[in-house]
Amino acid sequence: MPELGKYADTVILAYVVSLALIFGLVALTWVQNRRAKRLLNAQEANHGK
Amino acid sequence: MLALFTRDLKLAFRSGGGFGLALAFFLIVVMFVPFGVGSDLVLLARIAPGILWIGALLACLLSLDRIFQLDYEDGTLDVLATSPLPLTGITAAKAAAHWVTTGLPLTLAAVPLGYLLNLPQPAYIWLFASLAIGTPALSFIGAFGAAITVGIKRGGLLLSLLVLPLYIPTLIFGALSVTKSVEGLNPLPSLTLLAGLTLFSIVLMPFASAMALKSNLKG
Amino acid sequence: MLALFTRDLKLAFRSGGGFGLALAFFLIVVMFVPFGVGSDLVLLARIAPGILWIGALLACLLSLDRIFQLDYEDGTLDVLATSPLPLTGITAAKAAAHWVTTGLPLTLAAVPLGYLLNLPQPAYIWLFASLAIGTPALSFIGAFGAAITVGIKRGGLLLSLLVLPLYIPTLIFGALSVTKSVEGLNPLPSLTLLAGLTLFSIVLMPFASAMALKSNLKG
Amino acid sequence: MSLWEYANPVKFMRLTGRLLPFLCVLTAVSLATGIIWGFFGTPDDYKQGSTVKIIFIHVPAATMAVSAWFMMLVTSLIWLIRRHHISALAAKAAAPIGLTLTLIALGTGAIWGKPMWGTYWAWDPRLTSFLILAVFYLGYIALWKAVEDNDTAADLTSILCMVGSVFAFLSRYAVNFWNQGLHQGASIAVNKEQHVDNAYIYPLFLSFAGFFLLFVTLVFVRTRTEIRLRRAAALQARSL
Amino acid sequence: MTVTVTDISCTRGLRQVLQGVSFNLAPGDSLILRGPNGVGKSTLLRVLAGLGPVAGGTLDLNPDDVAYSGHLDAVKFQLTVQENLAFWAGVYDTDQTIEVIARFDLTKLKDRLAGSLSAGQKRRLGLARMVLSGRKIWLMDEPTTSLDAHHTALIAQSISAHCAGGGIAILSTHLDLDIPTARTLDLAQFIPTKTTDTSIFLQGSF
Amino acid sequence: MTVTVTDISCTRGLRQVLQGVSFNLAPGDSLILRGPNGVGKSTLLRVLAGLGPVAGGTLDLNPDDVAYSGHLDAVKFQLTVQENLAFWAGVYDTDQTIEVIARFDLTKLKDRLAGSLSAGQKRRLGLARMVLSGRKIWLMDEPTTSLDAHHTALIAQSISAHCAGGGIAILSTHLDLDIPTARTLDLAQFIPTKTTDTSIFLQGSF
Ligand code: HEM
Ligand SMILES: Nc1ncnc2c1ncn2[C@@H]1O[C@H](COP(=O)(O)OP(=O)(O)OP(=O)(O)O)[C@@H](O)[C@H]1O
Ligand SMILES: Nc1ncnc2c1ncn2[C@@H]1O[C@H](COP(=O)(O)OP(=O)(O)OP(=O)(O)O)[C@@H](O)[C@H]1O
Ligand SMILES: [Mg+2]
Ligand SMILES: [Mg+2]
Repeated sequence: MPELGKYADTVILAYVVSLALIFGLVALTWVQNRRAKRLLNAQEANHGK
Repeated sequence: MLALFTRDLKLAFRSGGGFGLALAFFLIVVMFVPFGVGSDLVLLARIAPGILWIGALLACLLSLDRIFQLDYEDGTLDVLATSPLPLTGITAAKAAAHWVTTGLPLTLAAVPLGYLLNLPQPAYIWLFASLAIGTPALSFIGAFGAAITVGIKRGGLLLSLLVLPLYIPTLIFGALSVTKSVEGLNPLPSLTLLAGLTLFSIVLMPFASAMALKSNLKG
Repeated sequence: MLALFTRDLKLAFRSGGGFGLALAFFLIVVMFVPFGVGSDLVLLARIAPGILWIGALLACLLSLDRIFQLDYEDGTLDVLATSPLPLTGITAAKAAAHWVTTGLPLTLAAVPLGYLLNLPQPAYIWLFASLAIGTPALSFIGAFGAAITVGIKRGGLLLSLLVLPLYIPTLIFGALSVTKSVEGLNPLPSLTLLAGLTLFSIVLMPFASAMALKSNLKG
Repeated sequence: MSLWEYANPVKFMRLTGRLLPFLCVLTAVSLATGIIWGFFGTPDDYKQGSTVKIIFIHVPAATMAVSAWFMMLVTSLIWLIRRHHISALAAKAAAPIGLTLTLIALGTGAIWGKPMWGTYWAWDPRLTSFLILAVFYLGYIALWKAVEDNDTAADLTSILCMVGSVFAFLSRYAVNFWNQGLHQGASIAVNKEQHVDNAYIYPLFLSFAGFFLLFVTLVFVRTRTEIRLRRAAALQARSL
Repeated sequence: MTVTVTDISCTRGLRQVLQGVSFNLAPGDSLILRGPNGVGKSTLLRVLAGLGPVAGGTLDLNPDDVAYSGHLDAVKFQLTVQENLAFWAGVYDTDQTIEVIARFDLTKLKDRLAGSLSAGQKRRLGLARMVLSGRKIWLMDEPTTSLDAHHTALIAQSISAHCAGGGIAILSTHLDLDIPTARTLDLAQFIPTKTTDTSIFLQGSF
Repeated sequence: MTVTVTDISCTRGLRQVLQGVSFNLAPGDSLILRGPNGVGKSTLLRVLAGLGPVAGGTLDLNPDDVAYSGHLDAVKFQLTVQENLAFWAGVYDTDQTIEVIARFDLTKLKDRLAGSLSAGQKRRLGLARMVLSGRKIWLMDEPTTSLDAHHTALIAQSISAHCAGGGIAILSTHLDLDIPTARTLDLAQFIPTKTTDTSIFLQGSF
């Protein structure tokens, strides 16, 4: 851990918030992608040629 | 009644996320204030309680015509009026659904928006409390206005006009309780009066709304 | 085009006085401010230019959905789109009619309302000028928002969400020119920019609106 | 052989399907090293102390937030002119990413502002225009949600993006005119004397690359999601 | 459960539209209102449903037995066909949604948003509500508007079946519906000849 | 001034509704579209009017000759009957308002607000616009909905007269209209059997 001095809270908070948002978006994207894949597979099985 | 309540919620979610929109409107009205009056933080802090309450009130107002108008236009209201549900129950269920989709999210959003306007620290809890207690009154009074104007094409503005004066006491007590807390005074008296007002609206307005609806349908 | 313009004016007069309503809304919003922020005259004078502009803007906003929605719902828009009138002309005529029934009365009413908010003396002329110059932009930009949301049931709030950010430059230049005049500075630069913005909106927005309408009708 | 080939869903799926594994790795590596280097391996600033480390997230996020809107503008225009569905879907896919990046820039900026300016929020033009950008993103996303017909939604959002871009630009100008701010100006200007110290510049570039790659990767994945949903809907419609 | 209408007058706005309408219906009866455009069919049906003022005469029917369908379909575009009916099932407190969907030939459309139905399909959805209501007295204003021949017959059958089961139906139409037991009432005979001055402002002079 | 429709496909949302519709109309011709509910009559008429996308095939008609009337009446409730028509007269730049009012049996109603008309009266007002437009190609979606027998015949006559004067009419209906010269096209034969995959998302697999 680097020495962050009196601004430790600030810096860590900024990183945590940003990483949380990034991971949130990545997770959302992943979940939606998987759901779409599953839906499409089901549809292909039902109605595919 | 429950069927009506849940259907109204469902419709609000379906039609392009009615849930988020009142919120977005609130956000933008609050954003507009600095553009209009300038970005002086001290000034903003002074007008913050009032602006936040007015913003919430306007966001609520804008969504009032949803309550009855569409059901009227597609004939659903005629059918509901001849259904087993009492008109009072119908108006109450619809006002409640309106609160859940509008008043509730506004209350939750007000706190972060308070920060944009530099609202002083101790006031946040009172802002939240006053909105939580006051917004149901806005929905129930608003439903009355919506019931009165239901037959009128483009009644939106007339509705605003009728409802705004009815909102004045709610606004005064609501904003006052926040202002008091900013000034270090006791916000409880105004808050109590606000609660009384809300209770009154919830209990009595549905009857008035039902009367208004009934005579609108007979026209 | 003229037929459409005069018909829109006629409809606005007929349906419960569309003319007066934006005005009344404006009046009430302005009246609300003292209830919300308290009645300190010095404070009110400081925020008056901003509040007046924001009030006019909101009053205008509230009446936007009138522009196309009703014509869409009763099938008139379908017929108009197949009529000899070009869509660009249709949107321009409707935006112009909206301005006459909304922007114009708001401009006229702003001066007496300024008095209620204790607006300082030299600012009146600039308030009037900025609204006269700026409100056409509000109508033409608003007509674009109305064209985009025309197919959407209960699109009122979405309309606000889309239009409000587009209104920001107008609001800034408009309010700024009044504020500047209050502070004894030169309001002309902002006013010139405002005029440019209005010209831009009048000339170009009808094309964007026509595109939006066209694809909405094809849906 | 032209770029337009990839306006075909099959080709697009095949290409991105092949590219994505590499992109993911590349993104993860550059973003991680950029951020870790920035966080652990850089000295404090003499004036700003350790808060300067926020720059490694704040600046790339802010830049990409604006770039994302620009990308949406370009793909929207392509849809309006050439009517390639993939283009419209890419714009749709980019919007939530752009919004998130905007929120990151706003969030880190706000947190940074507390020690530097003594407040989380001030109505500085730079900050304000980012708030406006967020609202544009919100409106754009809401419009996609609200319109039922796919092609109509693509048309309308594209038109909104076009008009919105003009007004976003005007707002930026207006906001500057309205208020002179606290925020520092561009500091990576190439031929300026006062630029960021070398100690910061390399991790900053890495982090830039990381955010850029993150954006590209996510746009690809989200566009693929949208394409699959379209196909599923088309299949279902065919069966009814 | 009967319908007794005695010497009823109807007004619309300030205009007196019908005068002296009387009829009696017992369980199993059905009545078809006919007459040219603007004679007052819709007006009379609204009055019977309690949605309009009775300007004269007496009306004897239990409002809790009435199900009404007007010129408008009372269909929510943002809900699916099934959701639309499920809502009305909730209001009328039944659980017949699935049966009714089948009976009105809506099974294939059940998961479609109602907004994407054709005119006739919407109409059917609107009429399905009548059965769902479980009520005895059906008031229907031009029920077969926009319906093709096949579905017109289907609706006529539904009405016959309803009456055969002890229900009452009063409907207006411009077409010839095949409801064997139905009586017909031509409203043209009730057009006010010499309007009685119902308005209090016309009584006396000043 | 002719209408040439060659092998046209129509879609609604993602659904392909019609496939391979072709017909030719010369001045004086009229065509009645028939078919069960939901077959695609309204969809086809909107496509012809330029209000819907052509999903395949070619459409050859001059949009400046077209007058369209749909399921909705396009009537403004707050204007009187005469004002409604005067507005359209302004749009189409004619001055035939009075004649048209007489021809559609609206003279008695001419100063009434359109909102206070009965369903059939509104319909008539909507249709009067077609004559007023002076346009040659009439596209009408179930024009006689809500009309009584007398006025149904009147509309049929109007259409006949329009065609006799060298006009073209394409209309959908579920009733039998008395237009002697009209051809009939049953759209049921164009229901897509094996849908061609028009959507780009169905071409190839992934
Ligand atoms: C919510 C608040 C903030 C927002 C939306 C914001 C936005 C931005 C944007 C858009 C940029 C990139 C501009 C460019 O490259 O030209 C930027 C850069 C930067 N910001 Fe912020 N900022 C915020 C707050 C802060 C604060 C509080 C600080 C520190 C005191 C700060 C320091 C910087 C620095 C040092 C740069 C780099 C300048 C450059 O490389 O051009 N920002 N910010
Ligand atoms: N809101 C109103 N105000 C005044 N008069 C009205 C109003 N609504 C209808 N009328 C008039 O009342 C009369 C009866 O109308 P009603 O709608 O009952 O006719 P209808 O028999 O149902 O006709 P249709 O077959 O066309 O539906 C008509 O002459 C009509 O013009
Ligand atoms: N907005 C829409 N989205 C998707 N499908 C639609 C939409 N509108 C109509 N449809 C479907 O397209 C088909 C054709 O509809 P259309 O309205 O053209 O039928 P129609 O022949 O006019 O029927 P009707 O006699 O009932 O008026 C129907 O199956 C309908 O369900
Ligand atoms: Mg009727
Ligand atoms: Mg149809």
